[in-house]
Amino acid sequence: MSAPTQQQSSYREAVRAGLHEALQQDERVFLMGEDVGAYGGCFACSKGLLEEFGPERVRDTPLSESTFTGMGIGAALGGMRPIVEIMTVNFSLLALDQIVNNAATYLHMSGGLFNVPLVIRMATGGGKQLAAQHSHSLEGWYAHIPGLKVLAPATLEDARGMLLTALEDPDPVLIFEAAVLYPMEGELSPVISSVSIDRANVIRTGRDLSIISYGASLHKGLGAAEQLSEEGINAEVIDLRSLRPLDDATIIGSVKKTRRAIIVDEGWRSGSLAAEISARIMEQAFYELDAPVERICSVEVPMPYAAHLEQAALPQVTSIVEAARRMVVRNG
Amino acid sequence: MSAPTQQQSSYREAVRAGLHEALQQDERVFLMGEDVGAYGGCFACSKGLLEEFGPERVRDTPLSESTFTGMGIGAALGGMRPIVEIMTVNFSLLALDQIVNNAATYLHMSGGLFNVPLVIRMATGGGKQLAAQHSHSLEGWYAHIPGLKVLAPATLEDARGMLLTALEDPDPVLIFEAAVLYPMEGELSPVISSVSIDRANVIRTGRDLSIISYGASLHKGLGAAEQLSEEGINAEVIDLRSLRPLDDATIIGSVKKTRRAIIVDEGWRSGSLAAEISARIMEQAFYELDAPVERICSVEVPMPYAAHLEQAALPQVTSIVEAARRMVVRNG
Amino acid sequence: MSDPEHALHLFHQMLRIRRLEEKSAELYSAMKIRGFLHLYIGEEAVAVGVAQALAPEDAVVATYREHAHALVRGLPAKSIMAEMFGKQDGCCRGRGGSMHFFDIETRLYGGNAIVGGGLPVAAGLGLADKLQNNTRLTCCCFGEGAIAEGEFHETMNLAVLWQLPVLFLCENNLYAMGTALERSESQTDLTQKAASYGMRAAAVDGMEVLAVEAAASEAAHFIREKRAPCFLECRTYRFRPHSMFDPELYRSKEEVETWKQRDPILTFKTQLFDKGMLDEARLDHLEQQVAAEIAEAVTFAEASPLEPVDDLTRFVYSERSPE
Amino acid sequence: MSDPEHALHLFHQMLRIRRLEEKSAELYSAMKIRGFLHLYIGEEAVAVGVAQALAPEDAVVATYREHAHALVRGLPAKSIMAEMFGKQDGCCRGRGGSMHFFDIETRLYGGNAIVGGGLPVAAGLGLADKLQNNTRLTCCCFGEGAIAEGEFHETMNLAVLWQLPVLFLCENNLYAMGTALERSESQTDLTQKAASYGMRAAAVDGMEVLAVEAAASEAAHFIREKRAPCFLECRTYRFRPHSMFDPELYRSKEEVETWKQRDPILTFKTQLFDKGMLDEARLDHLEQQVAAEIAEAVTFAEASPLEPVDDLTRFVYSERSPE
Ligand SMILES: Cc1ncc(C[n+]2csc(CCOP(=O)(O)OP(=O)(O)O)c2C)c(N)n1
Ligand SMILES: Cc1ncc(C[n+]2csc(CCOP(=O)(O)OP(=O)(O)O)c2C)c(N)n1
Ligand SMILES: [Mg+2]
Ligand SMILES: [Mg+2]
Repeated sequence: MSAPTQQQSSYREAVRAGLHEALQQDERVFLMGEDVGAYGGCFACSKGLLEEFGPERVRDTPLSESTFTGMGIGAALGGMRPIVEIMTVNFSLLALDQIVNNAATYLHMSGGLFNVPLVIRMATGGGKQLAAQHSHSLEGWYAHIPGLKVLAPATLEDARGMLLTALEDPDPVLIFEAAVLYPMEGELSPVISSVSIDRANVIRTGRDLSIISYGASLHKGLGAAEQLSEEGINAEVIDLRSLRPLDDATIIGSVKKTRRAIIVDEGWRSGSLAAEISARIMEQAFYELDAPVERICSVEVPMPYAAHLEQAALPQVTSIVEAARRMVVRNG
Repeated sequence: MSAPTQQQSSYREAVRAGLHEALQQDERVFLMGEDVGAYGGCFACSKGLLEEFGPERVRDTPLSESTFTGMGIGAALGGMRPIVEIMTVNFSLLALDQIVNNAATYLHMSGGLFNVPLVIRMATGGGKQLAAQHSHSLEGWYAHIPGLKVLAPATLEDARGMLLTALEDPDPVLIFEAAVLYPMEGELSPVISSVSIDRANVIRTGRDLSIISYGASLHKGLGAAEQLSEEGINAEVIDLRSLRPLDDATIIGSVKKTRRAIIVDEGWRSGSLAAEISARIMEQAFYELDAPVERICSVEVPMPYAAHLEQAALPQVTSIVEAARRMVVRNG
Repeated sequence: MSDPEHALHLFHQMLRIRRLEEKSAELYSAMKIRGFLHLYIGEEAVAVGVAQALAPEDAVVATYREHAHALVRGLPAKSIMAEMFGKQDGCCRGRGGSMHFFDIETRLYGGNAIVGGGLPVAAGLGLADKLQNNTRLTCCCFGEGAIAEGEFHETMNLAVLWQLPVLFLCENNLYAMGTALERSESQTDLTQKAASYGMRAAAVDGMEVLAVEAAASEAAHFIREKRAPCFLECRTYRFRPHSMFDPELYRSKEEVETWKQRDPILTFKTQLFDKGMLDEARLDHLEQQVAAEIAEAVTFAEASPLEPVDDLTRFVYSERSPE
Repeated sequence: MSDPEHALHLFHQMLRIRRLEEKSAELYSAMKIRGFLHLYIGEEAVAVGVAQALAPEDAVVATYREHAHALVRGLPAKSIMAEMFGKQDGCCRGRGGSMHFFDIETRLYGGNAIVGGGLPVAAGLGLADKLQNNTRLTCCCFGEGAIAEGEFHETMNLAVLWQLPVLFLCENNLYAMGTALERSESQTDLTQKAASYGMRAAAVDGMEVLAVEAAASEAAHFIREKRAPCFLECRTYRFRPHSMFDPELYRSKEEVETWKQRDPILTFKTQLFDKGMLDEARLDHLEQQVAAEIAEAVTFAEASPLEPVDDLTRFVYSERSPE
């Protein structure tokens, strides 16, 4: 009888609930970024928070990505628990020096003296016809950097809880919210708490192949699994949740069982996170594979504006389904 | 009787010879970056060029990576053939927005109207005890970006010729010079010309396994092959040369022949270029493999200063040799 | 305003922008235009005034709020509309959309949607002109929000240090999305900021097309004469939300209404009427002319085919061989 | 210079820095120290003067040229030397090296080797202090070369806008590697640059330890009183190459020699002798004391073990649980 207590929410509201809880829980937490305050957040994730917590704790910044991100590092070193919001991953390129050369290195360079408990949130991904400067999925890049943790909530529970998890972490954590998911509706537990990020989630169990994904693409993987089940192909679907570290145990465990894997990742194919996962499967489950691992990624073009071109560039349910059929037929 | 005409040179001198030739060949070419002029280049690659070509064509810039890189884009659009030097890849993070959001997108966003004939050179890699903010190998990151071409000269001939090739290209080309290679001595042809970048080079042929590498790591791969040959293991060694696009034909051709591959890449393992190559081998040569592909990459730590720690973090000949032995023994 | 023909030309240009944008908003609601759409409504005097100071061979680097600049520089409304429809006959074959117009003929180098991202590019175009001894200039448009970015600082310094022929046109509409100028800058007199680099700097009422024209002409003259950069701040206001997604929580309706009293088109119309340069009949005629132009653009955009999906991967790298 | 004890203290501190660095250069040639080594020789009056204005609880964010700041703030020479030797007893267990000293006790937050990279971090420390109502300040050291970086601009603006208690200490030694100030800045009066953000700004002769002390104290007093930032430019010169690799093609021997006439240690020594505060015997004693300290540091560094290779991957992520 716990179902009735679940509440209806959007992914956006889940993010907002996490922010609200974080600000309420800990005096040291503050939110800083462009238009997080008076505007209510460029994706409306922080609407109302300025009014409730005031301008000291919900800080609108000028357009200065490098500096306000670096200030998050400094504030974290100085005893605070800052949440820095960068509107989208595209603009984070302006702050990359601070993230890679400072946030990720301080602990190691200092021989363990200074940790940086900083949380950076940003929206990622395409699908909204925002063209070549607003549609990148670069979270895979960040997952390359030792010293960072990289989270990608694909569910409402994670959208809310991962922020709290990140704030408990002594080291820098980046959270990538998929922009297309903000309007997604679903159920949310009334108990607000951090979530364990130790394990990837097997969202759907299956025996014929493993569809490994995260973020917005996960939902395409689920759609494909649904369609495949009608054809008698039984796909397991894994939500990675954490992109760094990756949960090898869950990934490899699943692939050893199903003997086939498709990785769905909105990043461009070459040098994608999907490549990393494919390489790990190669290294850890080569002898158990019945077919080569496939990757469904974005086509390697700067994202075009026109809807038909953009959709052609992004991973789609049909391409996942086709890849799955190919794999299963060939080695069935 | 062509050997006597070869001339002795260092990798550094080869780079300088390329720059000299480029400036001499084409009025539109100019070199721009920090300390390329009066200082002679932070790695002395442009020594004497200011004196010969004057301050208009050998332009010292202030410490403004983002802007002088973006100015390279603008100057290329305006009819020039700029060579932008960023001292090292570590500082290129400050210019990443211009490279990824502008240089790589202009042609596509504009529907083919505006190409950006820009060359950006930078030094990369560790091994000089320069610690966590000066030792990254991020060329693999750049190889992820459609719209860019990414070159990594490992030989004297390429160090000189690739610059000229890049200048002939209508699109942005990034050249990564391995900092540890600058003092490397060797022979250089007296004929200065661009080099084809269509193919990776099989530097050494072999039948037992393929060692695939580029840049500074290539020389470790060659060292390992040497050692392995004494043990009767016959390794093929491939110099990738171009990291984007990758020459799949040469890579896959070699692996189909040797049925085993080790990729050596100084980038951090997770999300490395090595992962991409492993994934491609998985996709294109799975059924020909006798053993899972192995990766020898940098240990996932910000680079430590102390020599023994740094060397432990970097790929080494011994680890390549051990991996090769494992592979060949297991599946010999 | 001694020349009636020229005055009417200015009026006509502003009207074209206004009507094109009103139509765009409508088409956005009708889901013909998608993605982000940033309207220039209220700021028309800036683009029109500045354009008068530019020569055909000059270049423009603009932001995502660039419809007006594109139109007034001569990019056909058809081309613009088809681009926003994502069609093959759009100026960028549908790949750019509202934020990324490009054009070779009018030397429009974007449509840049990274705030501040166009400044270094414009300085580079200026450098190319300088190195080639061209006498043309580059006009670089950006909002006052861009001034907080590091690239503004780096570019100002280099433009003065290297004496680059660039007109830095700051379209100060007082807000960067929801952030008011005084909440983002410790020094809100932007001309003083520019002047601190040794850049010649001036500010002008951006709601007065004649004032903008005069100031821009003076700046352009200076740049051409001295082969040195100039900063021009146009003080203006956007009447519409930042983009089509903005709930406008950060400013009051009253504030917007007050500014609307200064509508650059209405006030200029009144002046023209007062001076007898315009009457209802001529206005009607102009409106019809503009309406026809835009209707034609919409028809054209509707009729234009989509780029074939097979061509998705074109223009990642150049097709032509290096010249 | 009324207090002889204090004057001698200043002298002693400068001497410690000078001798430590001379020794470091020697050890670099002997290949005991590797990587980059940037010496502060010639600039000692800056670090020593400024340190007098700082309280123990204040923080320092410095550059790769930070030996002097670390030493004068209280990081033991042993710890510094062992770090440069890459040994386990170094302040960062050998992971940082010459460019990256860190220390909890003296609140030294690097040792940052990205030019300009420390400025936002320092502003963030200031923000943390402000939000926690601490009365301490953060001293942020950077070379004049950093002023061209976008982060300088962004940080100046935010520090003033948010009134952060940070002392921005610009160590202007006239060169950024081989680039002379006038070849990199359109405005070479750096105080004017800082002032353009509404920041209180002053410049001082960085070769005069007493002048630096006075100016820094005034600045620190202002920051503590007003809880607002301050910019202090110390005009100085480095006598040595930029790093151990620099062939110094960009400046003349004569220029260097002229500046050496103003050696902050020699001139201060002369003053002390003139005032009768120092004589050969005391000087000898001081030199011996410093020599002993440094010899001990070298012995310590030599004897210190290497960090075990098995510990390579420690400190990528924290080991302690979140408090
Ligand atoms: C680097 C970067 N950061 C953030 C954004 C998101 N963004 C788009 S427009 C805008 C406001 C810019 O304001 P302003 O420069 O004043 O121009 P205006 O829109 O008022 O014309 C912001 C924050 C962006 N596009 N680029
Ligand atoms: C972002 C960045 N660009 C370039 C470098 C290479 N570099 C190291 S020190 C230096 C000169 C800095 O000069 P300045 O700030 O005046 O400090 P100084 O060395 O004179 O103390 C340069 C260019 C760097 N470390 N970081
Ligand atoms: Mg604005
Ligand atoms: Mg300097």
